[in-house]
Amino acid sequence: MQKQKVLVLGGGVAGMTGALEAAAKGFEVYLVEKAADIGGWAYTYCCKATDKCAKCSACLVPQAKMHVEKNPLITVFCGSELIGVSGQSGSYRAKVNTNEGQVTELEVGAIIVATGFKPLDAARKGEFAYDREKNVITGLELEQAIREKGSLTAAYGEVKSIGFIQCVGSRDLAFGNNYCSKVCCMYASKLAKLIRSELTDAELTIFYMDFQTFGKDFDEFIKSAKEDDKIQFVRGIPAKIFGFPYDRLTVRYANSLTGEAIEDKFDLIVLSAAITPCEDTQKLASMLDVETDEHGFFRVTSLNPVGTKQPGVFIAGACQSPKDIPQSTEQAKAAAGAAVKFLVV
Amino acid sequence: MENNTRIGVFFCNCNGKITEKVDFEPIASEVKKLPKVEYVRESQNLCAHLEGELICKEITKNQLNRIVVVGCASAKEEGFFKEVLNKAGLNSHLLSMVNLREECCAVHEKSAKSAAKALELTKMGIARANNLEEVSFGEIPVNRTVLVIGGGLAGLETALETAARGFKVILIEKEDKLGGRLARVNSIIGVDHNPADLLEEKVKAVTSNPTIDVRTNTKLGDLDGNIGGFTAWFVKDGVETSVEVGAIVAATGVQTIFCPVKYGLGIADNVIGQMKLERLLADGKDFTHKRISIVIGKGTEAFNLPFVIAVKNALLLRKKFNATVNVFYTNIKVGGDNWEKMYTDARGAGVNFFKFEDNIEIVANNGEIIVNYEDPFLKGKMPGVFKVIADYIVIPEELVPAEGTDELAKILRLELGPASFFSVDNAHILPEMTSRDGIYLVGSCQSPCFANEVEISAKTVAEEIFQKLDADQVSTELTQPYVDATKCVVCLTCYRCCPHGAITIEHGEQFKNLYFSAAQMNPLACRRCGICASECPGKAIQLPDYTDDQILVQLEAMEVLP
Amino acid sequence: MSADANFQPKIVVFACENSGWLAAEHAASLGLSYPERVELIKLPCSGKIDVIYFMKALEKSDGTMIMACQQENCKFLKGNVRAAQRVRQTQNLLKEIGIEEDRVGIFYLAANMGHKFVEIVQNFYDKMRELGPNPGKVIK
Amino acid sequence: MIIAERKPIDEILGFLSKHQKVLVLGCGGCVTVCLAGGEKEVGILGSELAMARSKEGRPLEVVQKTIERQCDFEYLEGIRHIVKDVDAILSLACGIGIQTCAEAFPDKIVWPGVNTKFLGVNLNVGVWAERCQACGQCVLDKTGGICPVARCSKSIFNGPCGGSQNGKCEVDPDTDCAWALIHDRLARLGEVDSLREIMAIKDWSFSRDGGPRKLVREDLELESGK
Amino acid sequence: MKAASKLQRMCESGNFVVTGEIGPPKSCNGEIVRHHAKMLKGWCESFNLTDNQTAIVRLSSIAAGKILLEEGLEPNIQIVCRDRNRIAAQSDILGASALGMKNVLCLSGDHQKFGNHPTAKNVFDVDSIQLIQILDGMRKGYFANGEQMKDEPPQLFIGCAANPFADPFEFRVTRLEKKADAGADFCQTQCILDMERFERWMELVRARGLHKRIKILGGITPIKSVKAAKYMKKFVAGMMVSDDLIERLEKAEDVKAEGLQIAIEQIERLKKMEGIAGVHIMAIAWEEKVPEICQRAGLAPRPEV
Repeated sequence: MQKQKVLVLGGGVAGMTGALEAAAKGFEVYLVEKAADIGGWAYTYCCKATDKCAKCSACLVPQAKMHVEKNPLITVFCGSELIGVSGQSGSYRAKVNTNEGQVTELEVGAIIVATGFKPLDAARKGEFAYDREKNVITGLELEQAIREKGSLTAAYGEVKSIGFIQCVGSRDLAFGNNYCSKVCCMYASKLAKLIRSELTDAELTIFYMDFQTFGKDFDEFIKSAKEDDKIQFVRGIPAKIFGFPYDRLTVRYANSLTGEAIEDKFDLIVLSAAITPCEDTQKLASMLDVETDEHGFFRVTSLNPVGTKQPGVFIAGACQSPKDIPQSTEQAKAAAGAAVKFLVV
Repeated sequence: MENNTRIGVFFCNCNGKITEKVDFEPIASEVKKLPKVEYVRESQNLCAHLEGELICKEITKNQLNRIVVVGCASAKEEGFFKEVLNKAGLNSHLLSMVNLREECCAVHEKSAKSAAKALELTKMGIARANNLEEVSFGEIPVNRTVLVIGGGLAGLETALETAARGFKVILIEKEDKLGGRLARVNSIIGVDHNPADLLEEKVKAVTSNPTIDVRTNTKLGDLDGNIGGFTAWFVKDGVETSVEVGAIVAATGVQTIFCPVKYGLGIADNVIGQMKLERLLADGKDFTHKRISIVIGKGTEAFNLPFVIAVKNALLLRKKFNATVNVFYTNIKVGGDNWEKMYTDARGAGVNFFKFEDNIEIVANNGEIIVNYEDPFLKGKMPGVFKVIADYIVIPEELVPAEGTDELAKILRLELGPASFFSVDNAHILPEMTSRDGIYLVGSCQSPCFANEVEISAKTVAEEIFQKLDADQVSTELTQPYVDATKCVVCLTCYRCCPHGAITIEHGEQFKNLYFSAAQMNPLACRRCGICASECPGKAIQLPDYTDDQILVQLEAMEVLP
Repeated sequence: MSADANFQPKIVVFACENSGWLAAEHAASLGLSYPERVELIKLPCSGKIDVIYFMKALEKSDGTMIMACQQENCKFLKGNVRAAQRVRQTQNLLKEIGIEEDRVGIFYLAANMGHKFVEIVQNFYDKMRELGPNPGKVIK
Repeated sequence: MIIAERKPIDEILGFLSKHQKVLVLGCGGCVTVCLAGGEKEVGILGSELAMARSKEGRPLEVVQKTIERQCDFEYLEGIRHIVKDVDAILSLACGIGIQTCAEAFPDKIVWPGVNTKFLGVNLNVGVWAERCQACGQCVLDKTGGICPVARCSKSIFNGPCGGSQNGKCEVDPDTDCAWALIHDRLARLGEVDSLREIMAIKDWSFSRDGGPRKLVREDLELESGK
Repeated sequence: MKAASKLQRMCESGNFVVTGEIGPPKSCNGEIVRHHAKMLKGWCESFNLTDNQTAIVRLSSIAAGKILLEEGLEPNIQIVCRDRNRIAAQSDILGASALGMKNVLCLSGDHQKFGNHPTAKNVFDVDSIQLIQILDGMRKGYFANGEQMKDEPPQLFIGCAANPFADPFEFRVTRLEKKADAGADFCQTQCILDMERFERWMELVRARGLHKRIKILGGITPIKSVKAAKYMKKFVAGMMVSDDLIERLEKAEDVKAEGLQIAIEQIERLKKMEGIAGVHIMAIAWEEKVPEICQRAGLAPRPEV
């Protein structure tokens, strides 16, 4: 009997891992990616190792991409989009709008949804002047710049003072985002540590609400960031950023201990923009007839963290909730496993 | 074949990308002079399909048995040429790639120097080709039984998931019954089910499954072998029995340490930890209108589990009993899933949250508990010590690996990582993997985790095992290091150096040395790093595709200039 | 330092295929460049490096190095640690016979660090230029 | 096992200064296991010598060979043809192998490449410790399997001496006090009372002190009675 | 059978015994020994003459003993196993005995590593307990090989050392017992700078009734400086210095006076301790203070026996 095929939506970490896992079990996989190339956000991240590996996992993404490209069982459709699904669990007909403008119909048995996330448009937090000041950037932009240019100085020139602002849109009821994006505290401090290894004298400040770091040795990491790297941790999110004086930035924030208003000058401000669901999540959810949660992420069932109310549709990665690379990988492996199990049994 | 090496050299100009920097003619004419080079060809785009067929033909026509591809060396192309070799009936390991594009053309200008480098790189590749060896496939018989250690939620889930993939499962539990901590809690974060019902359901599913063999009061006493062929010795009531298993999952969980002395408190009914609170709640204790202080942080900072549990119970106490709940915290760690919402819900429901840095003092006074603390936010405006009175105090418990974790680690030959939890193999790749293939971790034994994370873990591990042991015979390319028994002095250096525990010392007449023994690398457990080969003092170990000869001839092919 | 201003050292780079090797490819894709007389030999892991490889490389060249994955990021856990050990061992051997121990080194980087690759190679090259030709080269 | 360590290179270069072609001869026995003179070490030393001599401008041709054991004449016999073409042999075997080699090739200079250190155990990769002094008359029956002759700095039989503290020897804080180990082990085995007896004065004549030793077992000799 | 040395007579009389110590010089200048002898004459029953202490070459203990005899003092010859095999040891005993020396103290000897000839070969043919056995045999008329002496056997009062501050603690008592079994008559302990531990040790000694079989002289060393105390605590193996003692010295205005005071208090305490036969005062490089210590501790004048 010919094996059923698996459709993976999204070519980021979760999608690539899901595809590789299903292919490793001998299933043919269609990987549909909206962008021009697979890799997803994580492919653009920089390595954050200083003298030691910072365990950011960014280096694993090119390796995964290489394996997907090499795998003869995986057919990748880049610049493509799912536009309709018919049939039912076990035998779907998926219509895909490919990059050549054609519509292809794919027959698949199971679908893994791994459409990832969208960073919050930082401009929506008007007070941070993201759309007005070129030196206000997002964490993702910083990652990409360091990866491509090799260093912070190569990307942004002489910088003496850098501020990281956490929770830009996360834990923010004004945006309806009653959740923590989970990964920002870690990546911001890893980036700060990386920058410290390059700029020994720069002032580095992280503005935060609560420090959300988890794991066996992450607290040690933060401790060393504070003590060895002299990174300042300021509890409290700034109120406003001004493009002043010339070419620099003034950040107004309250000293959480004394309550007094402070204004400090910075050369570069890095915003940890919230991880939010992709625009088309809702559309996709109704197409596949699966549920989303109150924040607009895909909902999984209570005791099956990759399953949906559709037995043939599985969820993996940041499209379900904010996740780091290992967590996405892990969930993708589980999702692929569940999909394969569904198709075999 | 050794005397009859016939090398074919295929140049790819990569649609001109290479030839715009390096001319092939002088290289080709040099190369042709080299011994054993029987065929040289240049083409526009070697990795095109048609070219593949052409190479196949040329291999057969010229009886070539070593192929050198001079072009680029990206992984994709290597895979393509290996397939071409296979199609031509050659072993795919008889291929030597010369990476002219990335190593020379893309990074140097056209010059005499870069031309010299290109020639040298080509010569190195040809020298390597001269020493290439075939690698065959092997069918390895494996045992498709999975041993699960620990009968808590993680163990039960893993047993069910692996059994569902057609494995025989042996589940051992050191206590007299299954359940672990699940049997002792009132509610589970992120799970709607009542723990008691959930446990009953899971235990029933496990015990009624004919392929799952549950053994309580049983511990793992010793372990031998490698993935697909472990021998495990169980100890039950002092009696040892052995079984053969193919994979092992440690799901031994955590334990909590309740230590009121750390907070200057003694043992009292109203001084409790979160585990005790769970128990009291499950037993239906009435907290109506009680005043309850909950402290979180201080020594438990590393994990978010205790924070989320504290918030969960604070909300529950507030809602169900209309209790006065004051939570003292250093950081609120509620990242992930919907826990932030739970936190805002708790605030909304009237749970009070107070931040403290270091200064907190808890005093028991005639059945009342007084918490004295300094509020860092108010320090500027309202300095001084605040006093909160409560009927109950819930203090943080330390989360440490389950008792016997270190002993188990020794038996499994795994290293323990930070805080003595099981160390995962390169943490950021996959938290379930260990340094040894065939041994996996599920649940809190590698780091305290939530029920839904346990579910994912169990599924991932079941999937991983299924991938590795999908049939009674596993076919694998025998690219693991091989041992020249005549040189092996069985010194154990490799055995001690192998980070993956993949090496065993085997005995038998087939080993033609003084000891009738030699080190052997298990093809399923070995990850082909070659550490053993470079440590071997007798130079008895060679890693296929990277043998000493293959590497040293490349050096020999280089020219020495004074 | 070097007597001969035109001296172009020859350098043998052993590279772990999970980091140094991929970083070299990344450098190429970024359009960076480095001196010609630098040649790479691929290893499956920096742990495969052997003292004898270094020694044989130095019989032929002016300097040699191993490019390993970042510390604590070895796919095989201990490979880069063993590699560092062997670099030390080789350095001791060189010191014993009066050859600059800096002619062998270990450098850590990740697969996506093309810039770092070039920086390492260039710095090492410059250093070898300063040191001058390796006096221990064996010319047969 | 015999534990050895390569000699300082200067010493070796000194030995070889007047030679143009030498055989670096490894041994596949103990010195391979203790990483001092196996095939790998032969390769490394060969390369190091070649480089050192190139540097001096007096090239040295190095022939490399490793045989099963240098302490057996038969194995040495097998390399006679290689030996005849070299100026000298640099043996990386233990003192026994070096001497056997010299005996096998009476017309060839044989240089020692290693210092033979002691009879010991491999505690970990790269760590060895002395365990036996070959005193000829084993007392391990009385000392819980821990040898006071080899492991006590003073080789005393009724220890521990007054310098034993926290289980360590006064001579070197990294060395365990052998008598503390003996005491603890016998205590663990419930045999500590046996230490209340005074151990008798040792007969050192079985040791080296009785002159070079030789063991003849007539029951095993091929032509006994000869 | 036993030698009638003054030390022996004092030990057997039940009086509180006092012994002292003189370190021979690193030269052949016998006047130095003579000088110390004159200074200390009459304050102690007998004086230990160290045998190449800390493995540093010094004037021989037997030669120094001869000078003491000439000055009218009674020597106690130390003999270590480090430098002599059983032949030399027995020969030296015969020689010392011929010169009129009767007290011998048997020691293992400091390892040569600590001395000024660290590359020397050590002997350790026999250990201290075995040496005691040999001496015990000799006074009974037998050589170590069992051969009977043709002439009068030497008269020997045999001593040994005990270190309550080395490990394993409980076994230290067993070792003393072994020494008593081997034939030792008296024992001098390592200097006591941790009285609490010493008392615990004595408890174990008494529990085994050892104090009835062997005369125990507690070692007393007056401390000159805080630095010396700290050095001993940290670097000297088998030595313990209590924190109280260091603290007391640190607080003192006149450290030297306080050191002497502590030594005197210790002697007072030992006097009252059951099973202690006397004290052995080791005033290293501070010999001139021995008279003052004895005076103030009520040890003078020495009774005649």
